[in-house]
Amino acid sequence: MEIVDLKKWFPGVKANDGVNLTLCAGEVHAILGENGAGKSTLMKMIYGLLEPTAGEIRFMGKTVHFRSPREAIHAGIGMVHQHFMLIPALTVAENVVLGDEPGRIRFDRKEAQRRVYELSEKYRLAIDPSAKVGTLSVGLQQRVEILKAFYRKAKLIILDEPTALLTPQETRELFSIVHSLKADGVPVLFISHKLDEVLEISDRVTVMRAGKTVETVETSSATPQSLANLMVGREVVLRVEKSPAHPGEPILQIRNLHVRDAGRMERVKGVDLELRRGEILGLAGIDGNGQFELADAIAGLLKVEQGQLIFDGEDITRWSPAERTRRGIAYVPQDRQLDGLVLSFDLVENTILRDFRKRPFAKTGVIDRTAASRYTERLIREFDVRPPDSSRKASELSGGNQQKVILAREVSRDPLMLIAAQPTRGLDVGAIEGIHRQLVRLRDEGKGVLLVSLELEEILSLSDRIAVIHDGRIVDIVPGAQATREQIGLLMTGSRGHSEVSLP
Amino acid sequence: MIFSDPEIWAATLSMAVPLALPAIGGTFSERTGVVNIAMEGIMLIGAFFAVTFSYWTGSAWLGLLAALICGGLTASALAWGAIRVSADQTVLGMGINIFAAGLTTFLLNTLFGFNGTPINTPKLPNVSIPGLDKIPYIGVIFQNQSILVYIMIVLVIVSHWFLFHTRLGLRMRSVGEHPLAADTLGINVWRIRYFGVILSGLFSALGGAYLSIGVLNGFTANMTNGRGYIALAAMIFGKWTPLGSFGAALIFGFSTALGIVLQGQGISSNLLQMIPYALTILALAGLVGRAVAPAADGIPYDPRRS
Amino acid sequence: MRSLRSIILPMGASILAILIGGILVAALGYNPVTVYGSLISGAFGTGINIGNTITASLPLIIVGLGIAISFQSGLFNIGADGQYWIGATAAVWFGYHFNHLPGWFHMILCIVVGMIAGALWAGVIPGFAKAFVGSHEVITTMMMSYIGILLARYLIEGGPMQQKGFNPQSPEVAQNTQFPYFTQGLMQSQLSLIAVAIALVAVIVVWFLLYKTTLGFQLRTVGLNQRAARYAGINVKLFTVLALCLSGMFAGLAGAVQMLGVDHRLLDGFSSNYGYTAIVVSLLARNNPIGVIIAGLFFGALTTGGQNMQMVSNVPAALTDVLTGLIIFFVACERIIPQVIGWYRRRRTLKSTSAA
Amino acid sequence: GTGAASNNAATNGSNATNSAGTSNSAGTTNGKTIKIGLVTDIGGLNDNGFNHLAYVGMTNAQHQLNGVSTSVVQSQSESDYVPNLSHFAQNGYNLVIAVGYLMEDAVKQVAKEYPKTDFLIIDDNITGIPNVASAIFQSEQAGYLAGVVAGLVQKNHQLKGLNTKNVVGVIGGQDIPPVDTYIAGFQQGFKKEDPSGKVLLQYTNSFSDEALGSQYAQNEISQGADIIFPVAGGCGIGAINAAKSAKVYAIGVDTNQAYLAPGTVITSATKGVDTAVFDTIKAVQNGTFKGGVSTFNLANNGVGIAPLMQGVPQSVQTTVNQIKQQIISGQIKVSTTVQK
Ligand SMILES: Nc1ncnc2c1ncn2[C@@H]1O[C@H](COP(=O)(O)OP(=O)(O)OP(=O)(O)O)[C@@H](O)[C@H]1O
Ligand SMILES: Nc1ncnc2c1ncn2[C@@H]1O[C@H](COP(=O)(O)OP(=O)(O)OP(=O)(O)O)[C@@H](O)[C@H]1O
Ligand SMILES: [Mg+2]
Ligand SMILES: [Mg+2]
Repeated sequence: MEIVDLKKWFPGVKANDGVNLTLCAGEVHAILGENGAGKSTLMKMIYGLLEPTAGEIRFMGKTVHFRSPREAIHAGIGMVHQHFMLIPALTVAENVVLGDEPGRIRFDRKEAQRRVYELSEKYRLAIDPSAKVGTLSVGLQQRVEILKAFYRKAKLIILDEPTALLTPQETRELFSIVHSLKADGVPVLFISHKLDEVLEISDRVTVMRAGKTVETVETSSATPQSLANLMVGREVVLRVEKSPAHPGEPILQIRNLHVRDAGRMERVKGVDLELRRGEILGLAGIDGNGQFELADAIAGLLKVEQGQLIFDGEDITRWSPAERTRRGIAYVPQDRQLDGLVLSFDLVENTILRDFRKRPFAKTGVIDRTAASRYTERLIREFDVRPPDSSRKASELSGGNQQKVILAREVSRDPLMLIAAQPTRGLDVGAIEGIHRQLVRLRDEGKGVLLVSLELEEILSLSDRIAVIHDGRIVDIVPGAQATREQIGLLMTGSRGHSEVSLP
Repeated sequence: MIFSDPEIWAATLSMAVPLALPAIGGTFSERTGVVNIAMEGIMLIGAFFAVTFSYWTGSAWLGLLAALICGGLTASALAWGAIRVSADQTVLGMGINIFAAGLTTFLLNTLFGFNGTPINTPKLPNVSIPGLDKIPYIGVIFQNQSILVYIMIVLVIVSHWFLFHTRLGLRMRSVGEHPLAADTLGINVWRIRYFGVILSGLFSALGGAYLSIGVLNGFTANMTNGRGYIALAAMIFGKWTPLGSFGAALIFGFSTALGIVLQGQGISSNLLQMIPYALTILALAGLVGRAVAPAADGIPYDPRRS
Repeated sequence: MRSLRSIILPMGASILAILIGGILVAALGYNPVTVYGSLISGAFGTGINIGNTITASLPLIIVGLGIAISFQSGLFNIGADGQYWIGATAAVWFGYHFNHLPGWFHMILCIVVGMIAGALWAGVIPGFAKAFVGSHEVITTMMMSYIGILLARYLIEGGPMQQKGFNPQSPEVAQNTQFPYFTQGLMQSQLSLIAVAIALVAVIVVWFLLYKTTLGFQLRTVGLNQRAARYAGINVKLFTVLALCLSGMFAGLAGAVQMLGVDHRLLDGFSSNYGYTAIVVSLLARNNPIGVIIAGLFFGALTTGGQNMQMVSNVPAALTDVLTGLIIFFVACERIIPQVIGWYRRRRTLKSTSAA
Repeated sequence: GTGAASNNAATNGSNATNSAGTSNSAGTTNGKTIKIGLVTDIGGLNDNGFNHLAYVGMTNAQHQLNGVSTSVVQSQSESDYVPNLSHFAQNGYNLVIAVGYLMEDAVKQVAKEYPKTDFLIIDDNITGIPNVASAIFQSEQAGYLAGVVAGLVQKNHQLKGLNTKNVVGVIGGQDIPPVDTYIAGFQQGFKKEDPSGKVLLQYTNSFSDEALGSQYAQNEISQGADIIFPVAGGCGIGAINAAKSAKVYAIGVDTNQAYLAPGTVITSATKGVDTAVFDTIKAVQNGTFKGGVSTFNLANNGVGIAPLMQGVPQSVQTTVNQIKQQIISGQIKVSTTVQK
């Protein structure tokens, strides 16, 4: 495939403004770039989801104009989408086979489930084909999204941040799939913000900045630092500088907490935990072990079945989410588009989403738009949200920038405690650096930070203490400084002993 | 007791047909993501052209065919506006309803005068299924019902099977839930939506034809009397499934029949006629509970146009 | 630019509808010029006609505001007709029953009672059923609408509100509650300044409420994303009930205003269909209160113009419905115009590039 | 063929819409054209009832009298009455016809404002305004005669296929005076001839829903009724239709509805709204228009019943004629209150 001077202009934004790329057979080609650099836009054009403003795409020697994904699929292109293209009301099997279903007129449900089961066996992405996608955790949904792309034999595969939600083990499995594709001569376009992954899997890396392809380098000749610098256009600090913590009084005490999820499944099964002022407590665990339900329960979005939450000396177990927010609990939810943002609100409305009742944003029930805008402009500057336009709708931002808006809002609320679920999901290295610095700053100001992350690296590099959750219970709590990858990984499987690490 | 009288069940069935058919049609349309509030108008069109062509050709079946064609065409207009133009589906539907009411009345007056269509217009036959009429109680209910009653029952089952057990049905549902996702899998969202909307037009027209050449043979202005809207409610009540829609239509039919049967005891007819509506609310609150619309219902899909 | 577009496009679409309608009308043997002439002059031709248009648009505007609130809160209130009649009934009852109250105070109370009645009719059963059981509001408001109209009918057809010894109708509301007409000359258009003022105030209130207050912010958040609303600390159930209450309140207000300003009593008929037309009004205005004024006037003009068309051009009423339906359909399709232009441009650029 | 269709229209004296649309004046030989405006109530011209009959009367006048031009408008809501009446008055119409008691307030208001215009209101009695004529119809008398026919036929089983239950069914469109007067008379007339018989009474609350009317009729038929008397506009047509399918009998209303189902419709209770309109137009043309209430009844042939169906014994006709005279002479007083 060859891409020549491709452009895509949205009203007011040049998302792609001169992209040049050559993709050889059997190569894994990584695309790197900051949030909003235009990577997803490029992929969508290749996949027929967006029509280019100008430029040319050549595929297998011919110039192609895909007017719909249908045509791209017929040409043999498969894609894993950054924002999942899943239908929550349908089952896993239905989602995977849709568009190429077994059966003639009748839909052969059994056969579909069998095929999907086989596929998941083959790629070792364990999943129940008959489960409704809407009931799955985002991590499992990521697996479905990947299975979809491999269900149809493609001649070119696009992976737009497929690993953002995978465990390290799952990422391994994915990479072995990629390797076998490569062996079959199928080229792969691979997008990730994780530099180590890029270095490991790709043959060449193209770096994008502000809609333009900046440079294509051989992976073998690149280092994390060189790639990061290329992306951001300046020197980036990859490791978080962190002074020792000075933990104080407990800010949050969790006592024997039991929580059921929306589907009435018990997810948190008796958690006892204490978060102190001035510390970052990392909550590590494999996806689906109740960590996000725990976070939701602390924020008040899920009802507590049993147990107690003591926040800053007060029993908040029965408090409404609004009261908790007012009292000083900040929360970065795991699903930014569903919970964290109102996509058709503009950035001003989204930044005051949690504090719209308070001065200066509102006085006696009347919203002060000027004050809110001024505040939003400030956050946009501080957190480097792009494009820096407070009147833009949240839906028009790239995924990473949406996340920045949520973080900016929560961190700047001057909370007593921050619960951050997957705060850097989908962020570029520069942005991650910024976010991490903010978390540490909060800690140093004497706030409590509960970091819930599937990303072991993130937990290890930030946490002062690490609690490991398995099957709704805390397995162990270890000091952050001494913790090792292996140790935590083992604990995450639920075993305290030293047996082999094996994941479900 | 009135419930032991099979008459009321026969009436229930008969009143349910012109609700169930459009409700099932609406299910198809909304399952693909297009709100069809034009069912009232399409029913009127169906009713009118059924009787007109039945009269002109002398064959009720040709009348039925004409109703289907005209209903399908009207639905195509809705589909065009909703799909090609991405216009607001509710506004389009309301426009079609007003248009249809005007058109049918106008044509009625110009072609037949003010008194409805001629009484000697052929109507669809009433039939009793041999064997079925031998069963003691049930037999009376099905005795001498319009053939459309049986056609409806078949359609209910076929529709349910079609929507939930065929490939095209799966695709329709996927398009109504998340058209972008369906699109990324190579499904032609627009084509499927056209299909769903036109199907709903056919069903609505069939419901209209039932009124004009099924139970009766004649057309009077606005003879649908809001059934298209009730059918919309029945479709939601039935949680956007053909079987559910049919069940809801039966409840409406039954409570209307009940309102008829209870009259004559000196209670104000106005109060008695609240029964169907009150019962519906009760049933909805008590039995059915939360109903979730297809996620993309009513939202135009045009990712590549701007 | 954007606002210009939002005026030009519907106008262009209307013109398209008018052209198609004109061909239809001509095919049926009427002179399209006189037909449309009478439509326009009927709506705007004289002071009285303008008065008629405004009078006809006021209930649509006020009900439309209520509908806009429900849509902005993610709810489809299809039963505004019943809420309108319940509001009207309550206002009339209060208006003739308590006739010893001082004038303006009585008038205000009538309006307030109408608003409360409408709010309760939408809020209590549909609102709570939606919030706590999840019953779909399209069904419940529709059913309550039928029940409301039957109830109003019962009250005057032999029920407690029927004026003794008369045809089925309620007594007239007290003289001091009736809005004075604008001027004697415009009397026959039944235009009253108070009604106009109420509608304008209502528009401003709704606009302010939706876009400037925390209440409106919460309503809109609930309307757009319930999960985010919960995250934002908004009591979704409460605001669901509140949204339907507010929506019904404006329908009830419209009923009260219409009774005090125009009808003065409950007449047996109940077929104004304001509830349904107001849905179109609100949607065409993109649920924006300011836009509701324009859309409301547009439909008021269509109504009065349509009646004039019958009287002046002898066009049957049914044909005016055909034209109205066409116009609504094409106004909804306003987006076809930029699409066609875009398509034409693209074709031209394609041609020029292939030529080059 | 369309022969039957036009036949139909002719039976009803209506010539469809075109007549109103195209011919504005059917000749102006004497040089002076009078303009007549008709305002329907919200029922509209397709009500199969008095709005339509008023229109028929007006159309007849246009065709049969020289120098009459007409215009008609259908009101869409209660609020349209005043503007519509005013419009005609303001534009120099000589006579403005308001159909239905719902327009009472509006007529009073507009008539005072336009004292030079003549007004006619149907089914209402406005007094004390010189330029307003009111036409009220004692349709209870027509109903009474229809009831007598039903009673006689029932009691003696004088038509083929009548059962022995002696039940008749009445279907009202709505519980309002123009409907109820018919029904009240019918009940009394029936009871007079067949005291042991039973009259079922139901209201449909619709004037347009044919299917509903049919369903009501079927319900009454299943309760043994074999003569159905619907007073429900288009909804009633459905009831007659159902009677025909069930091979029982029906009695029409407002106008001779025998054409709807020959062999089913025994007779019809008629109400001469068309005549009233026609006569008033004529009076206006002749300059003899007078305000005040005119009552239309059996005595002046303002109401009546249509010729009996073939097969009804002559004795029935004889009795009907006698009773008609007794009503005219005041020997029989017909109440307007419905027995529920
Ligand atoms: N539909 C749209 N309308 C307007 N602007 C858009 C739209 N989609 C994307 N953009 C803009 O285009 C730019 C590129 O977005 P894109 O999603 O391609 O970024 P990305 O490189 O994938 O970022 P990330 O790493 O955060 O996913 C961003 O500035 C974004 O705001
Ligand atoms: N708009 C439509 N209206 C009616 N039937 C349709 C429509 N779209 C698809 N179908 C039916 O759905 C089934 C699948 O259609 P389609 O042609 O899209 O897929 P396919 O050819 O089986 O799959 P593929 O081309 O992806 O391998 C066929 O039975 C087709 O007739
Ligand atoms: Mg992206
Ligand atoms: Mg195919």
